[in-house]
Amino acid sequence: MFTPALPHFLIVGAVLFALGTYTCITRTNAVGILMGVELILNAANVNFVAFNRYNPSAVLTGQVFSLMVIVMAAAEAAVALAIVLAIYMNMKTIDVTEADTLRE
Amino acid sequence: MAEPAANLPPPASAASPPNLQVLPPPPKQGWSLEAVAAIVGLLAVLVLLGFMLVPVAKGMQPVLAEGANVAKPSDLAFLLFATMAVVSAGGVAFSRNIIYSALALLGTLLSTGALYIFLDADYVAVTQLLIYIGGVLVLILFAVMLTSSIGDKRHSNPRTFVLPGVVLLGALLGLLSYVAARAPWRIADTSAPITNSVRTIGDVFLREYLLPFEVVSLVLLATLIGAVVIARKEIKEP
Amino acid sequence: MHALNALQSLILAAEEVAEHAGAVAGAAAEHGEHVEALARQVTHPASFLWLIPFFPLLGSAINAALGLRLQRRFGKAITSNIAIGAMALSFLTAAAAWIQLLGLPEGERYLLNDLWSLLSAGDVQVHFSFALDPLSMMMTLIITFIGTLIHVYSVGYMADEPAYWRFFCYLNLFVFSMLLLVMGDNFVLMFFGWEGVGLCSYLLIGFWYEDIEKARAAVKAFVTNRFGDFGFVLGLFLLFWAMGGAWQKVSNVVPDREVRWARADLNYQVQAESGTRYLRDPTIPVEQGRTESGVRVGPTLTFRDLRDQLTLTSMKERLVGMSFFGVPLLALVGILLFVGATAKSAQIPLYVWLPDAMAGPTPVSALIHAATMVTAGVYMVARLNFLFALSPTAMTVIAVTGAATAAFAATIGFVQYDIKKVLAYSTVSQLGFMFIGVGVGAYWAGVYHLLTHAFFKACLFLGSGSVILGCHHEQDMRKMGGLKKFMPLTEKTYRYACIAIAGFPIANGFFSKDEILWKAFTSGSNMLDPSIGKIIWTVGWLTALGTSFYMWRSYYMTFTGEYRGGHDDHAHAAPATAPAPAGSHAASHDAIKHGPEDVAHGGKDDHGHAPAHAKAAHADHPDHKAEGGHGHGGSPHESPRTMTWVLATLAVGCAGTIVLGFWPVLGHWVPALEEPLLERWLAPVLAPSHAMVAARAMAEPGLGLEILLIAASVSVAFGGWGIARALYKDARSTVPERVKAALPNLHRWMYNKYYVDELYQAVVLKPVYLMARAWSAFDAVVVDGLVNGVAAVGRFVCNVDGAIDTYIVDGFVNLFANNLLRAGKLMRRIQTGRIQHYLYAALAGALLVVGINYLFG
Amino acid sequence: MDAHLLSYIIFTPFAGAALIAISLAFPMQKAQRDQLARYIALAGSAIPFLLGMYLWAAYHVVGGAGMGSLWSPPQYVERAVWIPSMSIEYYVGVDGISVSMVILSTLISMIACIASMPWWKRKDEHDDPHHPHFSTVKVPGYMAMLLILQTGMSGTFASLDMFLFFVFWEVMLLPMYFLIGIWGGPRKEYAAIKFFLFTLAGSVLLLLAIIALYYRSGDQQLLQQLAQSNRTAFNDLVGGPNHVLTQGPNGAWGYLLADGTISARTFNMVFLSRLGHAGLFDLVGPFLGGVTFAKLMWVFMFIAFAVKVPMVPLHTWLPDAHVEAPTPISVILAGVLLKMGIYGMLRFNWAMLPSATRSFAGVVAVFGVINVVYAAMVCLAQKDLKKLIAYSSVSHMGFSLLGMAAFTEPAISGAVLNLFTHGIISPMLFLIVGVIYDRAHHREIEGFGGIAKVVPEYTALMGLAFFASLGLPGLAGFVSEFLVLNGSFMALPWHTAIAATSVIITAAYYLWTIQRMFLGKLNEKYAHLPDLNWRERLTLYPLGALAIVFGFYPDILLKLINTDIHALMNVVKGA
Repeated sequence: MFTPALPHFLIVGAVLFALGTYTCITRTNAVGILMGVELILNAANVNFVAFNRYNPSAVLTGQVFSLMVIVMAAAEAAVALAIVLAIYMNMKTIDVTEADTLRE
Repeated sequence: MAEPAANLPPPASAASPPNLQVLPPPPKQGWSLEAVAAIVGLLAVLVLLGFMLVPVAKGMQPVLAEGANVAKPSDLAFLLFATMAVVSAGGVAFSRNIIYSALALLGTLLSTGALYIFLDADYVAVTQLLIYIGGVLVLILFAVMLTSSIGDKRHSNPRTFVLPGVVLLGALLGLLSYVAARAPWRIADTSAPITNSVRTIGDVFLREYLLPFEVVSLVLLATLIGAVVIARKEIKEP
Repeated sequence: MHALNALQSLILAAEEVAEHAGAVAGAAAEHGEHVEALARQVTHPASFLWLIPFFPLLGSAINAALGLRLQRRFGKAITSNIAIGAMALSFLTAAAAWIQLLGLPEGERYLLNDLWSLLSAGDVQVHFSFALDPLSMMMTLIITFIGTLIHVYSVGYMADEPAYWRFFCYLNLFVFSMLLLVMGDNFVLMFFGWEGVGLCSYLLIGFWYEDIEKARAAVKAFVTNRFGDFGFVLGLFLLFWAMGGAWQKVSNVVPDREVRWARADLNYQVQAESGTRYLRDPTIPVEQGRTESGVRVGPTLTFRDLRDQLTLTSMKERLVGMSFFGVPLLALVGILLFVGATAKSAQIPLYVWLPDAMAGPTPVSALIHAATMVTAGVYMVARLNFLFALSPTAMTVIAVTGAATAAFAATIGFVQYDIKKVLAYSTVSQLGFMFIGVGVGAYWAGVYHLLTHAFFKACLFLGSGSVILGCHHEQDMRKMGGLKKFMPLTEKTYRYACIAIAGFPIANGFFSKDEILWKAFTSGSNMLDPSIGKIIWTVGWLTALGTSFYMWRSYYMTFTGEYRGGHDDHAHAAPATAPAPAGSHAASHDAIKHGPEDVAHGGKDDHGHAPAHAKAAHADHPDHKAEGGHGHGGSPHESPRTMTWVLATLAVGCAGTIVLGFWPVLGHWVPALEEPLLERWLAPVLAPSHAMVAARAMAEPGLGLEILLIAASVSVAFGGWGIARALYKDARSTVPERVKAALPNLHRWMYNKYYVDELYQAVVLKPVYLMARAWSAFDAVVVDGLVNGVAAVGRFVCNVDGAIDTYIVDGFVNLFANNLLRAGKLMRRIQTGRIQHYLYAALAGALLVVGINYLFG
Repeated sequence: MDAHLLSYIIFTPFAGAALIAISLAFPMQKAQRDQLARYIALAGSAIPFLLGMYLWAAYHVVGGAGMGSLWSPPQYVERAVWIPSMSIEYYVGVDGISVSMVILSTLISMIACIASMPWWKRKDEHDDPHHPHFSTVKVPGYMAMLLILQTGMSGTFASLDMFLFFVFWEVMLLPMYFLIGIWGGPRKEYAAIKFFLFTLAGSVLLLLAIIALYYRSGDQQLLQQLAQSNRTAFNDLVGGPNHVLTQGPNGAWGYLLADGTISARTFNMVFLSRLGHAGLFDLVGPFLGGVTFAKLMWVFMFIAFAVKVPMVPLHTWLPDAHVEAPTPISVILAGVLLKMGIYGMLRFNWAMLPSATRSFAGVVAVFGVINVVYAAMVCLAQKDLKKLIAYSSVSHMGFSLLGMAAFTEPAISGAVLNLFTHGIISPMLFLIVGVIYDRAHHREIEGFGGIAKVVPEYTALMGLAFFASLGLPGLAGFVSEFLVLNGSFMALPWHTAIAATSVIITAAYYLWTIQRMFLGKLNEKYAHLPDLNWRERLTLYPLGALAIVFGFYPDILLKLINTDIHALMNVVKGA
């Protein structure tokens, strides 16, 4: 019977990261992409917390960082969704393949 | 290198998803971007897999050996949550219906939160619960409802660019898990479990991390305003 | 240069004389002939002196701030009452100060009220402090007393003036400045007043500014005075510099040329003067803080310190010894200061503004341009007697200028027809007499004439104002005449004032003028040459004849004969109100009784001088209002009581002030009268100069000569009267016309004031203005042109540069850029605008890098 | 607060400008936006003004006859290393010479800011659509520029580090350019560019001189030479109250920075003045055919500052700039900017290069006299009221030049006092012009006549300003004029005698102007000219009151000034 150690958590994080990346790449729905981003952030968080657990520091750097990340994620989500809404209001779609007016 | 390029699946133009709400103008010139991407991804795989997969397999042992005396959570629970996280993440990635993706995301977030508890990060776990699930997820759901036509489940969550995605997914998985497994992580020899992390966090936020704390609060404020400013209806300037 | 030498040697000779005289004076001090030993000026603190100028300031401030509103709200009386109240308070305070002064022993009569430090920079240490010594006390009393009277007079005179409040505001402000002038205990504060009165006279001459002529007159007055101030400050600076000896201080910073001048000047002195006296090098600075007999020696701006230094310390010799580029310094200082006086007191060559100043309201002419302001110059010379007495040159210049002015102005006075012009020129002439007095060293006599003149000339001016008002603002004497029966009280006072100025021994004018002439005759070596005194006496004597003549001429033309002012030249004749001699007699009789109320009353009254005014005094009088404010047209009438009352008071004053200077000649029999009251009163102030002057003066002139001269001056008074009576009484004689016809040119010249104004216009104003135009053109064309030229050149260069840039440098750049653009067009296919693509590319790249790491590392 | 008083005074306006910029980010109606900008500007200039008053109250006047060889140590000092690599410090502080100027600049900024408000009563009654009143055009930009200008001004006066000084100097230049060029009159571009180029040309020379002095200050060989040649002066520099030089670890001479490090060279103005007093810059041998380094630098800096004074013949930018600039800008230009020329001369030429100053004093005096008389004469011929007043300020600044060159206590005190008094009076004059221009849209003196009848209050204040400017005793102008003339007569009698003629000319042109504009028959065209409104009262009455107060009690200013300026003068005189 094995007991989870640092690598296991890291692998979980890795998987989450990979899947998040995949999501970001394949989705054309802006909200979907956002979810992918959330996944990536979670992956990072898992790593932070894990490292913090296995190299404990007096000031819990890892956890603090993860908290920061969470906050950032929230902020980012809010702004991003706001943008999504704005785009939707303007061009009646949130498919990023359409929203490429920046291109020309 | 050109050798394996020969036995590629047909160019990605074929692999491009048929089901888009609105047809994008397909690129006219011969080699589509997706084809190029596939080649690049394949190169990456060819480069990496050979080196990685085997060591990943057998690279576990030493780690496990040394990790044996680290922590004593109920291992089953860990496995459960880990798989749940991974699976639901896959759901987020592959589901065709955006609502399902959202729910899957919920699963991921919950299970990662659980994992935090294994890591003695109670406060983080709680925050995860409150902010992510209570805030972000709800936000996302709202956005989903406000924007996409949920009527047809099948098309609510279109995809593109799958094949290169898969390739990249594989490559990333390989690389990252290899690094995770093989890298000689520094581990504190006496890793006592962290007690009353909540109090400590409170302390450090008001001592060592006071500046970041304040900055974050400012950022949140800015976000608040910014979100409102962006999302509001245009006011026509006189 | 030779001329300069000659002049200089002459002057230096005089200075020698002065020195010996000084020695003699020292000797004379012993045997009798009172010269009390001079000591430091003892001062007594009097913390209330500031009130004296403060009240008028307050009054003017109130009227300036609220005058208009008050007047609209409560009628005109309120503003005039404020002003008069302020004046009265100030007069009472002055009287209190006088009493305190009388209580002190003679030598210590010096009240000091030190308020705050005005300027402090190095040697310049000036305090804002008021001082009252006998001289300034006398001036203060004159100013406040006559000022009050004239305020009261104005109530009636200005009654129908809409800007009533403004008038009283200015009047109070003037009194404030005048008091500053006489009470300031240092040059700076005196200069404050000096310029302040100039400002007020500017404001008051231009009181009716809608008339551009009056405005011009105002500007002329101020600018002319500025010329004087220029000289004044230069003299002041020169004195200040001399007391400090500044060349040594700065010789190392001024460019070499300056130093060479200084040196040259030194050598020049040393070889010009007789040896030993100048071994003490005057340019060595007085070391700071050195005191001699308790007096700190060094540059000062305070009269007190100056007096002490010049009387008690070696500063006197030092100054007497110094010379400024070859000219004896004290002479230069005196003359420069006197230039200031010539402007303020209307002497040649800067008298031109005073006659024009008659454009102001008549009370102003009386107060400012006769009684007080114009005498500032005389006051200044008397105040600095210890300085002027040191330099016979300066004294001579002053006396001669005074005599010349007196005669010159008198001749112009002969032929003027405007009654105020006559009085103006007589003022100039009388001021000339005062300067003769202070010039020849008879300081008390000059000041006494100042006092008497203040009374009789104020009386004359106010009388003329009453006349002008009575004749509905007619100033031409040819349109008057026969006013005797219309305005009896005015006529009486005017006649008595004429007696005074003409020098009949029954009024104050005679005593002061006679004393001046006597002192001039006996001035001896106070003048550069003893004969000068005699010449001055002769000129003054003839002038006295002229004075008597033109004053009686004005009297007869105005008051005797038939009234020549018809309605014809009064298009806007309102319904004539019957002349009521009875009424006006009533006015004169119960004037005293009703005076006080009438002050207030005349203020409220909208049209000051209705004929039946006195009777209607206490009735309300819509009928007068209906008359249209201003009883134009109709025959002349007596003025309201507020005015006649004042005239009476002044006339009484003319008689009363006799006692101050009563006939020193009687001292030969009655020792008590040897020294008149005023002389004794002023003795402490004039003590420093007294010895010097007395010692230089003609020794023991003798009683016979004195009586002879008195007889002479009495005779001219009568003579002038007789001639005028013969020619102008009742306008019967035709001689004047015939004379005019006989000498048309002379008359034209005299009538046009010898074209002096035109001369100045041509010689000073035009050239200056043309020069200004030329310089401004130079500024616009040459200086600015240079700048723009440089700019143009610069622009040209830049254009060339720019061309090179466009066609050559840019050429290459554009070539390069175009190719780059083509390349870019190719590349930008990759730029799809889809995040996925970018993200994918990024990650793939990352993987690739890692992979390559593994491959080759 | 005392610790950073000067910084507050300097940077509060800047913060105001930033606020205005931020306010632009929010959507508002134009009217609201303008109003907001105005309020911010008012606050941003009112706070420094109050602080300035506090500074005046709290500044500790050093009594006695100067602090030894040099002026008293500056007060309210803030000193920190800014750019270590160049040993540039943020070094501000005030001494007797600059404190009055700082106060003046805050005061005048306040006044100018009030004068920039639009009509408060009878809104825009006198604005015709063709000439919109400057106070209603592009308001936020205008106010921001005004505030930045204020920062530049107080900074220039307060800074004690040459580099900092130069920075503020330039900071001041740019807003001025825009304020004239955008909100100015018909020929604004010409005027603005002229002003800019003139000042910039000066600045280049100034920068050159600054850098040269900077490098000389680190010339070890010279310092050694000094150490041998002039022992006492050198000992004065090492240790003691005037501690300047420190021996570095390697034995080389260096300067102690705020953070304790030792720098080879220094921009520190106090240090440099003391070095100059010790004669460091005179040691640089004559080159360029006999011209010593000190003299060359002196000429450079003198030209730079003479442009600002402005000194004839470098004055031609002034009339144009004044005529075209909007009223408040003329106010600041005449009230503060001109003073910087004289101030800079005292701080740089006089303090740092005393020997050169000594040898050039005569020239400066001559230039001063030319300024006084020439400009006064030109005034006499002006047709445009504003131009007349511009030239009159040229004439009055000449007095300061003369006084500085005479080296007697009264003269130099008067010269500095003249900066303040003229800084009170000339703004009043320009406000007066602004009033009439806002109403009649022209400034031709001949174009009016007899308007005293319709605008009595305006006439009264105009008279006050004119008489104050022509040096009527009892008003501020007289005191400085008297001190300068009295003092410089002790040294340069002939120069002074010539300069004194200006008292006549000045009186002539002012009174003549009054006569032509206000007296005589009323020009019917202006029968309905409205009198002052509250904005104008708010600006004119305080200045008028100050003119009277300082006319009767100038000693409160002289007390601030005397000690240090006399000490400086004695240094320059070498006494």
